This record gives sequence, structure tokens and C-alpha cells, in this order.
Amino acid sequence: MMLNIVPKDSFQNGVHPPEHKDETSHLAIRRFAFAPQLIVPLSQHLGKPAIAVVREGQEVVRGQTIGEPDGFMSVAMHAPASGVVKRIALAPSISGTMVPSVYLQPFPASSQEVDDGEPCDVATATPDEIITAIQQAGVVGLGGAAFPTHVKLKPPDGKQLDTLIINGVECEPYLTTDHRVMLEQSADIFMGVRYLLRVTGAAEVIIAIEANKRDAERKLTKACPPDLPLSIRVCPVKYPQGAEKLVIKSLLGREIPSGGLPADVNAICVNVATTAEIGRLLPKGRGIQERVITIGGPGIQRKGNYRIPIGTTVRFALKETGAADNVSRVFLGGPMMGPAVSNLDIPITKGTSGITVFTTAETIEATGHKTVYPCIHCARCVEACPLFLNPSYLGLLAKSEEYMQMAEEFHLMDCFECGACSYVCPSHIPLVQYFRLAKKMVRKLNVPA
Amino acid sequence: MLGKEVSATDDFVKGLWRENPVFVQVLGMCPALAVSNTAINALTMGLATTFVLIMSGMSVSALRNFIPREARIVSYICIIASFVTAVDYVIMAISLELHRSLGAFIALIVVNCLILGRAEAFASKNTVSRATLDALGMGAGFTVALLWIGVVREILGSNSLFGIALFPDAFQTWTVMVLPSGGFFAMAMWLLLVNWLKNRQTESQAQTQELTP
Amino acid sequence: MSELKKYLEIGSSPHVTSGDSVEVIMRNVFIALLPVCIFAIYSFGAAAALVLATACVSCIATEHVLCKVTSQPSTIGDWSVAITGMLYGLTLPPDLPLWMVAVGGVFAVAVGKFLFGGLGSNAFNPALVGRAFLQAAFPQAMTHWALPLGDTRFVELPNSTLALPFAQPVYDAVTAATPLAAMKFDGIQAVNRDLLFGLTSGSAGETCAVLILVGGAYLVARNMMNWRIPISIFATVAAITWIFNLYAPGSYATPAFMLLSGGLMLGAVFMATDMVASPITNAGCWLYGFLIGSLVVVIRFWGGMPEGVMYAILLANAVSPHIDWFIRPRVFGVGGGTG
Amino acid sequence: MTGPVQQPPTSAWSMYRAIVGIGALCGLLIVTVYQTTAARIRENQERFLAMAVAQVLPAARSTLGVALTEDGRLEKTGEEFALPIFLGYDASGKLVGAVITAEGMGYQDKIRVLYAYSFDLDAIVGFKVLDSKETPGLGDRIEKEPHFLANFEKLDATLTPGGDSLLHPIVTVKQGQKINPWELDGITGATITSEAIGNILNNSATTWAPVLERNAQDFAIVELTEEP
Amino acid sequence: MSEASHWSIFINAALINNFVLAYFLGICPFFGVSAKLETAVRMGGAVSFVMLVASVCAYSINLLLEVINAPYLRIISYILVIASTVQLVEMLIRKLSPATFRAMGIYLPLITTNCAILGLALFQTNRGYGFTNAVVYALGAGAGFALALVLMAGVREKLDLANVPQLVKGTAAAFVVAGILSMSFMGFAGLGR
Repeated sequence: MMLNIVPKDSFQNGVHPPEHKDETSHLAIRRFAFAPQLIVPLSQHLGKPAIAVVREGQEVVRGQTIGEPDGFMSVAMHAPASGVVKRIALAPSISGTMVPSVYLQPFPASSQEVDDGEPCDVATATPDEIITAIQQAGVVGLGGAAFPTHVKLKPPDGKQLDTLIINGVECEPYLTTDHRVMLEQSADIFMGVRYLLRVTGAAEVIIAIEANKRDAERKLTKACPPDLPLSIRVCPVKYPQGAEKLVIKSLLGREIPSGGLPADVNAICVNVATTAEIGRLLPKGRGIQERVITIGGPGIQRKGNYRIPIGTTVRFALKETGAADNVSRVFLGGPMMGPAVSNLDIPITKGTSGITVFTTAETIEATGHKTVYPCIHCARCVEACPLFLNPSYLGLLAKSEEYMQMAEEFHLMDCFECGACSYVCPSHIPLVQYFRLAKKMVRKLNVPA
Repeated sequence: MLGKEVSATDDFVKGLWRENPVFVQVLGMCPALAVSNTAINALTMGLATTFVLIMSGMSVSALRNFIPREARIVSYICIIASFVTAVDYVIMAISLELHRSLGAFIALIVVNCLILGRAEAFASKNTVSRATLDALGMGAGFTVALLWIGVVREILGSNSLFGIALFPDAFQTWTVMVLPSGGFFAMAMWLLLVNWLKNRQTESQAQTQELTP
Repeated sequence: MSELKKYLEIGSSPHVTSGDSVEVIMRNVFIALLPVCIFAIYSFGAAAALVLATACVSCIATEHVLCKVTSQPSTIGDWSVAITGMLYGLTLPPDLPLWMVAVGGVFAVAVGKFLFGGLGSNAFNPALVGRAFLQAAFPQAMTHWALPLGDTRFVELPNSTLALPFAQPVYDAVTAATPLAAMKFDGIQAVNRDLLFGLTSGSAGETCAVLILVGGAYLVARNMMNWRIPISIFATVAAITWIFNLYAPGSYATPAFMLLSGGLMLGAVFMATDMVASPITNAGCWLYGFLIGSLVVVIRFWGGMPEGVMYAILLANAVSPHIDWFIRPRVFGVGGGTG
Repeated sequence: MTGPVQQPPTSAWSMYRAIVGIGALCGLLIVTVYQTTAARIRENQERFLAMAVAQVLPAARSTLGVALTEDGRLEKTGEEFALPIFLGYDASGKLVGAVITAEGMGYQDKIRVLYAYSFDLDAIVGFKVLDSKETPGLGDRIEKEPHFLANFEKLDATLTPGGDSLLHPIVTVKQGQKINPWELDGITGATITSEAIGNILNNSATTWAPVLERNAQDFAIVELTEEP
Repeated sequence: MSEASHWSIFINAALINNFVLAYFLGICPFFGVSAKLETAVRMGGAVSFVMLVASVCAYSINLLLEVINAPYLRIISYILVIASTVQLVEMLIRKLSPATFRAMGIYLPLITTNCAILGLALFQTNRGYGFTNAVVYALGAGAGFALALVLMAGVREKLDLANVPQLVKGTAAAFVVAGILSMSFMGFAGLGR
């Protein structure tokens, strides 16, 4: 199977940005307060938005389904708190567009008991039943992509899955949610693994952990039930180790074909937090109403890992954790891939793995106000790109607006915007930004054809 | 009457600047660079080319109703080649030295795209007098352009102009200018200058147009 | 905190960078060149100092003026033109008339860099373009070499240095042959130790191999140079020379001589590695180095000139777009590595 | 070129008429010009060679073109200047030398030279570059550098006792290092070109000097019928 | 008189006295088709091929002209015979190998009356090359032309993505590149002796 030589347990290229994980990795997960108003977008995942099944003014119980999936490429939505639906209207999102959302006002005095649903027993349920249960639980990839997990679990016809990878790499600087989940929710993880094994029929499970989370490795090794066909592998610390393509390459030495799926190399990769959530929710028939995020960065006073209700606005989250006065940049996720927030009134969704806050000082030091030089062909980006693209040439093409050539000859569409090229570029060329735009243009140009 | 006057002048003038064969149309580059290492070579080449241009233009124009469309290219080439052969012998008769320094490039006037181009594009469609004027203009433009390149290259490269020494002997000649690369650079320099002038011209025209709508 | 700032900065991810910048890289190259410059001045005296200074000033001034004329912000702050100037000065004979130095400097930056679009766009190494122009324009002056370590080198300037602009230089009687010329035309091979420590005549900065290697090592250690290019050049030159030397020791120089003499060190370490004009992939760099090495040997052994590093690098610069075209990184999941 | 194309507007006849007509006109033009200029061109060529001879073999007052036959003898060609070799006679009709053209590869391209061989001195006594593309300022110094041209006051080309080759091959040495009369004092900075000249002369003299010496007797005197 | 070796003739025609960079022959197609690498390669192939044909043609015609003692017909007969032979070959290729024709056929008519081709024919005559020498000369000239064209195309493609000043873009930039290439080719001088 392995056709080329790979460094042990890792992929080629990549970068080593400062991790900043020590700041929060030792802090246990805490519950976050309920905001006076929660905004629950009906589309927090890739695919079709859910269909709202509540009316304005209706009272809902925490955990109650408020949105039903619209077809297979869609998942359910649940009320993050007991309260009243104030209105169903458009709300701002991270991408800048307005999306239909449920505005929920929690009852201030409610005990916030969760409403349980139909349990799904791992021992008796059929794979299809589990898939439906996962869809109904509203589970999406919590690593950041927010791809509906049940879709992923159903490989295309004719594909056999032999390995299930539980991705606990979490390579983004500042983020420690997966780390804490592994330390605190090992039982949930192993329960989730059981569900996933049943659905996929994989023979083997590998939990991937980066070398900077040895305590998690020890914890999981100790807690691992002996009947699971499970191994834990530690990868060297390198960004972007956590990307699906690369974690599969690192552990199995298999390369997902350009434009292909993990199933093409008989593997499936599920985020560790997603797995834990499946293991936590399905036995009780609950849906996702909260998630663990890291709120950190130099601009935050009370850094930490919080279990936060979906729909909490960034503004509320920052207020509660004590953001500094000179906040200059806020981004959802880590600094490498996280999109910057322009409007603090956007809600935290299922795909949000953290909030990182930079003050003016970091912004200036790290990215801001630096001269953009022309590309000097230093080839650092070529040596950084984990997918062996040629960001230097792509950047030049993007500048000349040769978008189709970028896609057809230089595999633009393979780029997953990890940011390694921009990170190393000594000319400070916003390569990722160029590629994002180029990809958008290519999609636009390809649609009519 | 007036219109015809203007167009006749224009036939001649356009080759000098607006449609200069070398600097604007970038035609006939091969002789423009190869034999422009001295001004005298450039001048001879320019005159020879002009002669062929005029004669072939006149002939083509005169015979334009006699030559069927299908046979036109071969006829033009025949006509041009004959005049070139004639020029070749005439120059040999005038001065062997000159002929030697121009080498095979006199013969290569045949394939100068300028001549065939004018024959095809202009002479074959116009009267003898207009064709002559056009050829005269183009030839003059070509000669002047060649001369400019030649002057620069000779002054810097050989410290002389038309073979007459210019500066005291202590002048350091720039050998590169008589080398092929110097030809490319001199040409590039003139092209830049012409581009710049043209740009300025269009800009100022645009400005005046803006001012007088 | 009660009121969060209204105005947030938005920027595209990633929101952190590695900290290196073009300016930093260029400054480091400049630092790596300093010892070579100092040795050049030590070895060839005041004349070399003037040549280097004129080279730098003419290059920097040209760039500044051209930027102003075309109403762009001046780009001299990125240090790249300073490096061009310094490298260019290091490739010149130390007793070259200063007016020629200035002419070449203007040409190097105006034609070799600016016409192509400035930093990052120059298809050829500007310093070598300037030098090649001088070589073509003033072949006599460019093949006139001073003796190193002359007694009066710090107190007297050679006549030629201060030749009037556009006037032919008048040379002092003392003239020397570079080690390569001595080898090519007289079959005299210089002592390797002299070559290593720069006790020979030649261009201002090409003589001391040790300092050039030290500068190169510094840059490699700071990840500011692709070491594959010089190594590939050295290996190619050494290998080809070794074979011929084995076959006919009398007619061909030894590998050590070939590596240490002439501009090979300076060219391989500082010129060929010009990021802009060299290939982008590592495999491409190996090939590029091989090409330069082969051309150097071919020109030195069988060509008309004793030295060919400059031409070899310029030609390889012209080939490097093709190398980039044919040697591309294998994209992840395409071909070979597909599970 | 592609033969008559049958199209309504053009008949085959008009094609033929045009091509033949133009061919005739062109032929007429070329032949006329050739006829008119031929004499002049020939005159030019002769004047050019006469000037060259005056430079390389000033002693000669008249020349006689000769050619090499297959059995190694020289014979008259009936022309005054027959390239690549002709003989020179002084005012009294006595054979003073031969003027020979030779060529070989230089630095850039072929170099063609004219040189004179003196029967009395057994040496090369005159030299002129006919054609060279050598680098101006370096290689082209072979044409005007005084110390280099001084080589050809008397460059030894004595034959071996057997008379079939040169006793000492002509070689180029570094500038200022000429010791023997058969050595060519080179030009610093134009080493390749000066070496090329040495090679050209050596090759040519090795071929021609024996032939000339063998045949000198037959052409020793010429009747002075034509005075230039 | 020493006969130059074939190798020397080849190197001389291809590198030292490169048709484009030293003689300026074929400048028009050189600048015309050197903007893209692919077309440059095809054009290079086509020119090399036509040069070979032209060289053989010129050699034969010259023999004939010497027999009938009509040097004054040289120019006109060279150009006519070469042009028609190339056209014949073009038709032949179109019949025999449509793929080859598509690859370089469209360039053939462009180069039949090109100065590089006629220049080759005249130079080989002036130098008095015999048949094999002439063929080697044509091969060298063709290879040199193709080399220059391909190098030029690579650099120009690179310049397409560079921010070349508006004033320089196009022909002027091409001339500068050609000048630098021409300077670089000076390094080959003295080879092939």
C-alpha cells in the first residue's frame, strides 16, 4: 500500500507556528453562563439548512428539536436553552451574509434540565438506525468543518472502510478543546467509538494525538476498554497535522487522491470531540445544544475551555471572559485558519472550536501593517505546503487573475487554506486570501458550464 | 481636391512616424539590427531597401490588374528578388568594401517583411503614384530608423560617425555597441523612447479632448 | 471591560506569520557579504574600496531615481538593491575605472532589474547583467588585473581608477594574470592554499574562498539560502574535472583548483542562489546547479575565455523557468503516492 | 506555386501569362544589371587585390595567377590574381614571392588572411587580415597592433632538408616571449585569436611552402608584357 | 587549408554565431511566437526542419547555377525553389502525418520566406560548404534557433506574471531579454575550435 517513504508518523512539509497551548491546556472545562439572548442559525453545517419547526412566541425546552433536517445533507437543530422563541429572522454570520436563525430568550430562572429523546442503544441498533440517530442529534464535525457526520459515515457504494481514525491532533495554536475533551470525557469517546465502529464496519480504530498532549495519551491508554480494537498513535507536532488528508497520510501512509474522499483509501476520520459528543448524546437520545470551545489569546483575561450553549454571541462570550480594552482582532478558531470577526453579534455555532483574541500589539507584531513585497521566489511556501502545491506560482497567477489556469494546471481546488504558505511568506503576500478568492471565482466560472 | 492632397501627404508622412516600420510596426528587424553597427552601413541598407521598396511598389501597383490573385505572392517575390539582385550588383560595383561589410544582408532584403507587406497591403490596391509615395515614406522611415540606431552604435562603439573620428583617441569605445547584444539594447532603447513619446502624445491628446468636449 | 471596541480589524487568516521578511533576508545576505568585502579591501586596497562604494552607490541611486521618475515609492529600503550593488562590485577587477563601475551599475539596475519590473521580477541576476555588459563593452579593462597585497595599496590609487569619464584608462606597468588565465594560457596552476585564502589576483571579491564559504554557511544556517544549488555546482564541477584530470592530468586542472579559482565560489554561493532567478523546487535546484557546473567546466576547458561562471549563471537563469515548468512538485494525492 | 486553380474569375491562361510575363521582365532586369555592372565589379576586385598585394608584398610590380595541379605542380591560370595563390614579380620580372590566402577558425568565426611568402628569405614577409569577426577591441588587434604586425617582417618558414615540410612549425607564444624567428609574438588579452593566426599560417605554409619551392624554378622569370 | 570539423560547424552555427542572437536572422518569428513555450517549441521544430530542406535545396541549386554559370540567378532561384519545396513538403506531411501537420504545419507557410532560411542558404553558399557540411550547418542553425526561441519563451512566460512597467511591456522587454541572452551566448565563443 505504501508507495513512497514518509517520515515516521508524519507528513512532508508543514510549519511550526508557536503553539500557545500551555495557556489553557491545564484548565478544566467549565460551564458557560446563558446569555440573555441566543441566536441559533438554522444552517450551522455544510448542506441544506434545517427547517424550523417552532413558531415565534413558542416556548421550548432545552434539547427540544427546533429544526428538522431537510433531506439527507442536513441535520437537526436543538434548543440550547429552555425559553421562548422571540422571532425567527435573519442574523449575521461569520461569512458576512445574513442567515435565517431562531432568536431564543432563555427563562432566567429555569433549571435548564435537558429534554431527553428516544435513546439509541449501541448493542441493538442497526447501522442505519445509528446514522439516523446521529442526524437527528444534529451532529456535525466539531473540528471546524461542520460537515454532517452521518453523511461522512455512509461511504459511497463499493467502498470498504477498514480503519477508523479518531482525530485528536488539534494542531491549531491556542486551541485546547480536543485536548481537554480527551482528558475529561474518555468514557464518552470510547462509547462514541463503539457507535462509529458499528456504523462503519471498520476493523481497526486509531486515535491520533500530537506529541504535545502526552497526558491525554496516557489517560486514554489507561481508560481504554480491552475489547476495543483500538490503538493510540502519537504524531510529531507540526501544523497542519490535524487536517484529515494529512492525519490519514501520517498514520496510514495513504494519500487521498486529489479531489477524493477518505473512503477512497478505505479510511474514515472523525474528530475526537465529535466522537465524544456521539457517545454522550446517543444513549440518551439528546441533540447538540452546547459545545466545548477555547476562549484564549492575549486579549482575554479569563482564558479557559468552556462548555458553551450554541447561539451565544461572541460579544457575550468576550464580555464574560473579560476581553481587554485594546482588542483588535477576534477570530473564530485558531490563528492559522480561523476567520476574523467583523461583527461581535454573531453566534457561536457547532463548527466554532474557539475564540482567539488579539490585542493591537499582537496584530501589529504578527500580521499588521507590514509591507507586502513582490514574490521573490524564495520557495518557502513550496516547502511549507503540505499538499505540495506551488503557492508561489499560484500567487502570481492569482495576481494576473488566471483563475482557470490555477485550477486546471496547478490544483488550486485541492488547497484547504491551511495558511502555512502565508505564514512563512517573507514577502507577506496574502496567499490564502488570494486562493480563497480564486476558488470562489473558479466555482462561479464553472457553474454555468 | 483638398482631400486628395491631404491623403497624398499622409501616404508619405505616416511611414515617418505614425506607422514607422521599425519603431512602431517592428518590421524588417533583421537588417535593422544586423547592419546598423555603423551609420554608413545603416544608410546604405536603408537606401537599398528604399530603392527596392519603391521599385517593387511601383511595379506591383502598375501590374496589379495584370497579376491574378492566386499568383500574386509568387509574382511579388519574383519582382522583389529581381530588384534585390540588381541592388546587390550595383552596390558591388560602387564599393566592394561596402558590399563586404553588408555581407549577405543585401540579399536578405528579399525577405524583409516590410517590402512584401507593403506590396501586399498597399501597392496591390492603389495607384502607382500613391504606391510610390507610400513606399517613399516607408523607405524614408526605415532609413531614418536604421540611421538612428546606426548613429548611436557607431558613436559609442567606434568613436566615429560615417567613418569620421569624433573624439580624441583617449575616448573609450563601448565595444558592446558593435556586438549583436548592443544592437538589441540600442533598439530597445529607441523603442522605449518612441513608446514614451507616443504615450505622451496620446495622453496630451486625451487631455485636449477632455478639455474641448 | 464594559464596552467592547466598536472597530475591529479584519484580516484574512492566518493571523500570525513566521516573522521573516524580505528585508530581513536581504539584510542577512548583506551581512554575509561583509567579510568578503572587507577582505577585498584588505587585499586590493583603496581602489577596491572605491570600486565597491561606487558600485553600491550607483546601483542604489539608479533604483531610487527610477522609482521617483516613474512616481513609485522608492524601493531601496528593502536592501535588495544594496546587495545587487555589492555583489556587482565584488565581481569587478579592483582597478577598473570608477566611471565604468558606475556605467555598469546603472545598467545592472536599470536594465537587469527595473525594466523587468523590479524586485522579484528580474529573470536574470542583475549584478551579473551589469558585469556581462561591462565585459562586452570594455573587454580590455575587464581583463586587466591588479596584483594582490601591493605595498602601496592603501596610500596610492592606480592611475586607471580615476580615469576621466569616457576616457580610456591608462594602466600602471604592473599587471597580473588571474589563476585561471595562467592555467589556460600557460598551464601554470596556482597553489591551492593561496586560492583558499585569496592571495591571488582576480575580481575584488572572488579570491578568498574561505570567507565566501563562511558567508554561505551563515546564510544556510539561517535558512536564507538553498544550499542545494552551490553543493550541486561544486559536485558537478569537481566530478567532471576529476574525470578529465584523471584522463589527462597535463591538460586539465585539478578539481581543487577548479573549485577554488575564479568566480566559482562567489558565483555559486551568492549569485546562482539568487532566489528570483533560480528554480523553485529542490529537485529543480539540483538540476540548475548541475547545469551551471557543466557550463562552467565546458567554457573553462574548451571555450575561448579562462572564466565562464558569469555566462554559466546567466544562461542557467534563462533556463530556470523551463526547469520550473518541467519539474513541479508532485501534488498530494496525484500519481505516485495514491494509496 | 500551387499550380493553376480553376476559379471562375481567373483563367489558367491569365495565370500563365502573368507568371511568364513577370519572369521575362525579371530576367531582363537581372541580366541587364549584371551585364552593366560586371566589368565594374571585376575592376573593383582587382583593385582591391592589387592594394592588398601592395601591402603584403610591396616589392611586387606584377602578379601571375597560378593553380595547383593534381600532381603537385603549379600552372598558370591566365589570370592576374588567382585565389588562393598567385606569384609576385618585381620590376625586372624576377620572382620575389607568392601571395597566399589562408583561413581557419578564430575566436568567433572563420578568419581569412592574406600573406606573402618570400623565396629569398624562406620566410613570411607580409600579412593582412581579409575577413574576421573577432571581438572588436580584443581579437581585432591582430589587424593593427604594431608589435604583432612586426612578426611578419620576417617570420621564418624554412623547409626541412627533404623539402616536404617546415623545419620549425610556426607557433604563437605569449606577448614579449618571442625568442626564435619562427615564433609569433602573441597579443595579451587576445590569446585565442593570436593562436588561431599561428595555426592558420602554420597549416597554410606547411602546405604551400614546399609546393612553391619545388616549382620556383619554372616561374623564376616572367616576360614583362604588362606593366601595372 | 584546414577543413573545419563537423562538430565545429555545428557548434558555430548553433551557439557562437547563433542565427538569432548573433546574426539577427529570423527575428520576426523569434519575437512573434516566443510568448508561449509550447508554440516556441513547435516553431523551433518547424524552423529546424525547413532549414534542413532549404539547405539541401540551396546546395543542389548552387551546383546547377555553377554549371550554367549564372550566379545572378542565385537570390531569385533560392527563394522560389525553397518556398515551393517547403510547400510541397507541407502537402506531403498533411497527407502522411496529420498529427505532425497539426503540430507544426501551421507555422510552415510563415517561415518559407523568412530571413533565417534564406540567410542559411546564402551563408552556406558563401562559405563554400559541401553537402555534408551544409547539412550539419543547417542542423546547427536549426538547433540554435530552436534553443534561442525556447529560452526566450521561458523568460517571457515568466515576465508575463511579473510587474513589468507598462512602457516596457511587449517588444521592448523582448529586445532587452534578447540582448541579455545574446550577451550570455558570448560565453560560448571559442568553443568548437
